[in-house]
Amino acid sequence: MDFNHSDDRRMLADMLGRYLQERYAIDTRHAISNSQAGWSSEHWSALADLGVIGALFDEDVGGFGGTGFDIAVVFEQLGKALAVEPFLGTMMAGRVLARSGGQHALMEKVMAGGSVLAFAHEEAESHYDLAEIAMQATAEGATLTGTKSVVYQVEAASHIVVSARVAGSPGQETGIGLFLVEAGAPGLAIRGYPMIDGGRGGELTLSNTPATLLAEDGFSLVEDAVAAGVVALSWEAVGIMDRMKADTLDYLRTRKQFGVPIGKFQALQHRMATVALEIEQARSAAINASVSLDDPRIKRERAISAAKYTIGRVGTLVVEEAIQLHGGIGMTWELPLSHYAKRLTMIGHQFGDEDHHLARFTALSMA
Amino acid sequence: MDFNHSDDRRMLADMLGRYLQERYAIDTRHAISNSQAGWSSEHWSALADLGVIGALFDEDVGGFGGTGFDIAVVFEQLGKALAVEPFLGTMMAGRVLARSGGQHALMEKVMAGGSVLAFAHEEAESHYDLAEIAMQATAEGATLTGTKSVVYQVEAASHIVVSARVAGSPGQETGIGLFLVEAGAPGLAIRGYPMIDGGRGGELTLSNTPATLLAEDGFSLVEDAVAAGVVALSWEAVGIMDRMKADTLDYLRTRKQFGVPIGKFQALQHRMATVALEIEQARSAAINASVSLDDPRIKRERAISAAKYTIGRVGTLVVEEAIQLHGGIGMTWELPLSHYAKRLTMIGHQFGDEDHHLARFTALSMA
Amino acid sequence: MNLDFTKAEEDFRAEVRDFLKEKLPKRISEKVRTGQRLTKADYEEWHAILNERGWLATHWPKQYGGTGWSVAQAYIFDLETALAHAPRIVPFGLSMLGPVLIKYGSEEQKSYWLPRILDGSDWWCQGYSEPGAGSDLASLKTRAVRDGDHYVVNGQKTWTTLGQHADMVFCLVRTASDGKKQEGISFLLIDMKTPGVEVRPIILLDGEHEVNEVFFTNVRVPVENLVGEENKGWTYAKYLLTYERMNIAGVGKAMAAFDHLRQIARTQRKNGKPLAQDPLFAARMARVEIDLENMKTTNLRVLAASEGGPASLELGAMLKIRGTEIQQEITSLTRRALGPYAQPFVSEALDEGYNGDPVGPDYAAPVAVDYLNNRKLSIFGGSNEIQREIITKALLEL
Amino acid sequence: MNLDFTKAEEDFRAEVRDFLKEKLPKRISEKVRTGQRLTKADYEEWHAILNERGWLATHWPKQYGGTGWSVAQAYIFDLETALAHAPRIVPFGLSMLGPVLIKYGSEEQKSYWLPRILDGSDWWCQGYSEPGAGSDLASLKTRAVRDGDHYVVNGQKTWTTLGQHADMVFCLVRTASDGKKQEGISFLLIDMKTPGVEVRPIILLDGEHEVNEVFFTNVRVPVENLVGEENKGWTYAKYLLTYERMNIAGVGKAMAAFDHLRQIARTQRKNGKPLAQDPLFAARMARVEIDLENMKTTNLRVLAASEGGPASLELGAMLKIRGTEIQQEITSLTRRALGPYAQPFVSEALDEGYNGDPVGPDYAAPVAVDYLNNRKLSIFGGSNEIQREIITKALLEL
Repeated sequence: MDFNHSDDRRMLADMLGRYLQERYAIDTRHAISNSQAGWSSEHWSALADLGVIGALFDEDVGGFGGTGFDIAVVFEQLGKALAVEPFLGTMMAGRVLARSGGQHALMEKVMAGGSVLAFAHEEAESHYDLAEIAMQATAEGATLTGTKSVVYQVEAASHIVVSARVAGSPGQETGIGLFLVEAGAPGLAIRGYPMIDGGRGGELTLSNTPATLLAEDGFSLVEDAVAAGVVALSWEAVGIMDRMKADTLDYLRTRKQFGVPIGKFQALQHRMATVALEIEQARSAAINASVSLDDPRIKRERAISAAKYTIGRVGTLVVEEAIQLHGGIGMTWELPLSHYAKRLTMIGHQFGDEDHHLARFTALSMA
Repeated sequence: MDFNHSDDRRMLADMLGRYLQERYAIDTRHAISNSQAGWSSEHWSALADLGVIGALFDEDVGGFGGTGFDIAVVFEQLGKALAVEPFLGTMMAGRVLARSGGQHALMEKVMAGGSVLAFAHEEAESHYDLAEIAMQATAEGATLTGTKSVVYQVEAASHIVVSARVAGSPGQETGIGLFLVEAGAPGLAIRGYPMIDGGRGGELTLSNTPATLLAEDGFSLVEDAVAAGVVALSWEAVGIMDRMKADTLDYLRTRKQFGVPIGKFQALQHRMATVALEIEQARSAAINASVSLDDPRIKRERAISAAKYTIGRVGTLVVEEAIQLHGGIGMTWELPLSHYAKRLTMIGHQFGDEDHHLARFTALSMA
Repeated sequence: MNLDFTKAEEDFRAEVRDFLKEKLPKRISEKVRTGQRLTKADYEEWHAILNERGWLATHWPKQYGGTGWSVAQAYIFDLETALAHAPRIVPFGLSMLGPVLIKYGSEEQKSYWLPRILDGSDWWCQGYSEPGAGSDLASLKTRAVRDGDHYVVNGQKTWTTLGQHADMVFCLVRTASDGKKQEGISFLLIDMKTPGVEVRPIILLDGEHEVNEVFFTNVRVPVENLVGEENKGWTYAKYLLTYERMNIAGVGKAMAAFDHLRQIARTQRKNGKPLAQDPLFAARMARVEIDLENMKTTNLRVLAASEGGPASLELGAMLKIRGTEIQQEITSLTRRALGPYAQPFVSEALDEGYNGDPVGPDYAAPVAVDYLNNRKLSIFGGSNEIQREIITKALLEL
Repeated sequence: MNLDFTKAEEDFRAEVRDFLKEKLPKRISEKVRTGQRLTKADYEEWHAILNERGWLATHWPKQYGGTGWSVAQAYIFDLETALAHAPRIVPFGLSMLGPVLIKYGSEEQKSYWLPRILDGSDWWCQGYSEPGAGSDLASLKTRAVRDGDHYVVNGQKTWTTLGQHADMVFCLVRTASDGKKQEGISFLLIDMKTPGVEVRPIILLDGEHEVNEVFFTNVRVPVENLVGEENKGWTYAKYLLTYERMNIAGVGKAMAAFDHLRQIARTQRKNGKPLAQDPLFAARMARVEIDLENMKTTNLRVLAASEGGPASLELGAMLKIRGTEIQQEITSLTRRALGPYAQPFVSEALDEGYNGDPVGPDYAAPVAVDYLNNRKLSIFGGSNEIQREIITKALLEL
């Protein structure tokens, strides 16, 4: 048993944390988030130079990380800084490329910061069900037609990993192929938009768009990518929760009502104790999910669903209690807390909410 | 809109409340509950003389009540006194007799206090599902064979209303007949036992036991009786909750720790406020259920399930919080509170718990 | 016991429905239904329609131009207007200031200000909260010093809802500072156009401008704008808050929001079935629906008990807590129902006349904003913590 | 990060399992598994078996006859014994008094009392709580006055678990009453057979006799039974409580209880399917199972951080709260799973050798009692409210 990160990972986390603290303060973050691009290629390159992208991938594709705890330390820091850069999509899509065994040149460029990837899987009818896929590949697998929903930072991507039916029908796990599509390919259209929690996303429509086949039977690669995505989001959430806890404790210490700091009020103290306790449970869930990435499927997916359920449940609690304990000021744009609250809420809407993963945990337990 | 009881009902409630306060104090109640019979025929007769049993039935069978609010005022008082007398089974079975249009002589005797009835419907495999009935009636409907579970005060009854299959199989709503069986009939065996919350119950086993057919297609009568039973239990629960609230408030006012009454501690105050608020919600749910007894089926059953769900949810909250706010003393046999807590918990196990009725409410909403 | 409304009350309900069918502009109700932003002009248009019918001041006696309705009528009206997606009646003049003036104002104040509230001449806002006085309202610091025929006001108010539209503000100000903090507070009416009044927007987490800070720098207010007696303002302030709680449960609003949620849950699909049939989501919906059914009856019990007067404080407090919890839970479920489509946010889609395509389902645009914005319900109007204090104070009498 | 146990630790686990398979009497584990009452003799039998193997004092250093285990070993041992349905080790002598004597006792006290704890010569109980001093433990009033070579003790203790079996009680008594209430407390060892000691049972709501009141009337206690210094007992008391929290999460017990629940839920049927497949019940089970999985890791984090010393107070407090909540929730679900069969209660069925038929399923008898009895978990051992105070005190530093 050892709950300390390795020296390498700790150094990476420290370096990334320092960079974001110094160069990615909340005003900078808002400016980037509200910019037309919704991300910053400048910071992206700088972070690539620091090795942050390389840390997300394993040595087979030229990275130097890629385990659950590599993902953990990076996304925890990104969460603390509320970064909107396209790490999630790049990590997930890159993971598919790595595991489908090709695209070394592209991955090299990605890790050098010269290219951004997006992962386009869910569709309007999916509602978190990974097998509910209708995007159609032609029989030869050379072109794709259909629409993908709410693809994170899709406008930023040079290449997009897209899932599509090579066989079967929506709801079936078999017959889902994975493809690589280039930005600007014929028939590709993106309707981009801002996200309520910062950054941008988009609807990706393909119409006979040429694509490169990555894997014919790709469902297990999708699950693997989403599992890694859930690990990333869990740690992003833990980073956010720690920040919201610190901010709220600070407010309880300094804000006075009825002549005393409001942290003196026992009813608020006990609620804060519950919040702190639940955050420790969420951290444990994130640890369990990180460990599980190398486990056999059922064990891994149970830990993944347990973590996402926990993050969803605790996330809502932290958001609602942190705002309530702040009172009106906690709802203002001016206070960073409100932006952390929005992001934490929306993490609950990515790759399955609390209920989805609770039911999935049960189903996996019976499998 | 008028939330006051009629003068008649108020008088009945006052009279019953006074009787129980004077003659059915907690020690008396414990003695009756722990006696071999588990009820008191003496009090039963006295209460019959006061008209308490007649109030449960309508004029068609010689009673002078039988509406939701008649049941309400009686059971609210019984709850406050934690009475173990066989009112519930008598009311439910009598309701079936009244609605199936016969047994006037028996009902007269019942209302005079000379006879007790029991209602035997649920079985070991039912788990609250009213259609999950396997007790078998012979083709001619003259004898019954099978076992009924946890029949309240069945040993006290001179007559038992029993449901049994005249057709179909467990799970089907059709083909459930209702029968009247006499205590001591051939082939009838009762395994009696004490209940954790006071009084007694029993397993009723019939083996080719002669029975009188009351209704061939009796499911709607079962639903009606259970609906009235839920109204009764809801008000019994409200009576108990009011008593537990008063006891807990009293304790918060008088018990001192750290030099002040513990009611001065804000964390406890806020929890007590929630308890009080939820009890008002439970009272409203009981009112809604009482009104609904005369409504068309779906509307009625929705209100019944809403009430039983609410009573179950709030009941657990009140039990757990009242004990916790009392601390250790709240767990002692010596304190009446602990007995109220046991009864309130077990009301949650009669005719369907919180989850059962929540799911049923949804199913009815889609019907 | 009898939970039914009387025949006369049911007739009244029918009358309200007919009126709404005929007079509520479809343009406005569609904006309310779809969660689009309402402009000042929208509110004014609806107020004028109600005023024409004599139905604007639902809590005022007839002699002042009010409806003189029973609490049952007011309840029915609130329910039906909410279910018809009418805008709320902006409460500051009609539900807050009006009753205070009627009870404590001078004849001159009543005859001047009340008609102007009705005909829309003045848009009022509320000057209660201050940066240092939130839940602890009585510790307010904005100071009014008598100077001849005027008070000179200095200080700051905050969380002033729709203050950007306002012509007038009713303010609690400190006119004395010896004695208990509740003493020495006065109730002043201040013209927003007076030199020294400055309104600054507060942008909330959803990006919306709904509340404001109001700064007062040597603002001269004529003494005739003092309501009641100097230093007695706390009494009037509490009276206003009691009145505000008459419709605090928000039953109509919650019912309309639940209907909307139910429709969405029937449209959204999960595991090949409508989301409304997903066992866990259905259970969440059933829980809040039952809570709402229970609260409706609690609300009627309170109304029946309070016929002819304001509701008791602790029952009002219970309704405030549960009512806001229910509204928050419904918007939370609506957000959950959207899945990933809660995240995209095209702000322009909330403005009238937006003609871009919606992102995802056409009901998606306002949902996340609504959830976030509704966090205020348990904070403003006396936080739910303050309401719990009110309840235990009454129950424990310690 | 590495959550795995070492090879040596896994070997140790195997050794514990082998031991349990061989030495844990089936008669006793069946009683534990089925929730029957354990007698004093049952506990003594199991203690003797453990002592023979040298595994009784899991938190003591080797030199005193303890195991000298690492926290990981102690954790593994606790987990495996719970999963094998071994009785708990009665903690009063072994986990509470023992560490206090080892740290603060005189050589004479250590050499006399510690072996007697191990070989079962003395059954100890705890004299901490008093009727007027529950959560506010330091306000205790039981008084010890020095009289020559003795203290004369007068007062009352309560909630004395299994005091009816005890030969000895370790007591907090007041030896001075000036200064802060935490000062002037001493730690005394009292022989239960001394004249003036009276034990009266407290019957709990489930009808069981588990706790007692202990009255002291002019009880003469030799001064050599004072542990440490006079008036310094509060320090020792707090040390004892810290030690008590080492295994406060109760992971093993919760895991065994959850396994039992899962089996019942697979057996019970609802709507023609196992209850474990009912969506709402399955969701309740999954929630508590995930909570437990999370807490297991939190517990390991705490153990890893505290290797070599007692756990930090606030993390221990979190484990106490969540651990008891989980245990309570599991017994609550087990109760719910039984449906109507939670209600019948044949007390004799909980005694060894009962040969009547069970009422309902054979696992039903102890379920309701267990739920009711487990309400104590959030009350005793430092109520969960006190634990929340500990957490916020550490977090807020106000």
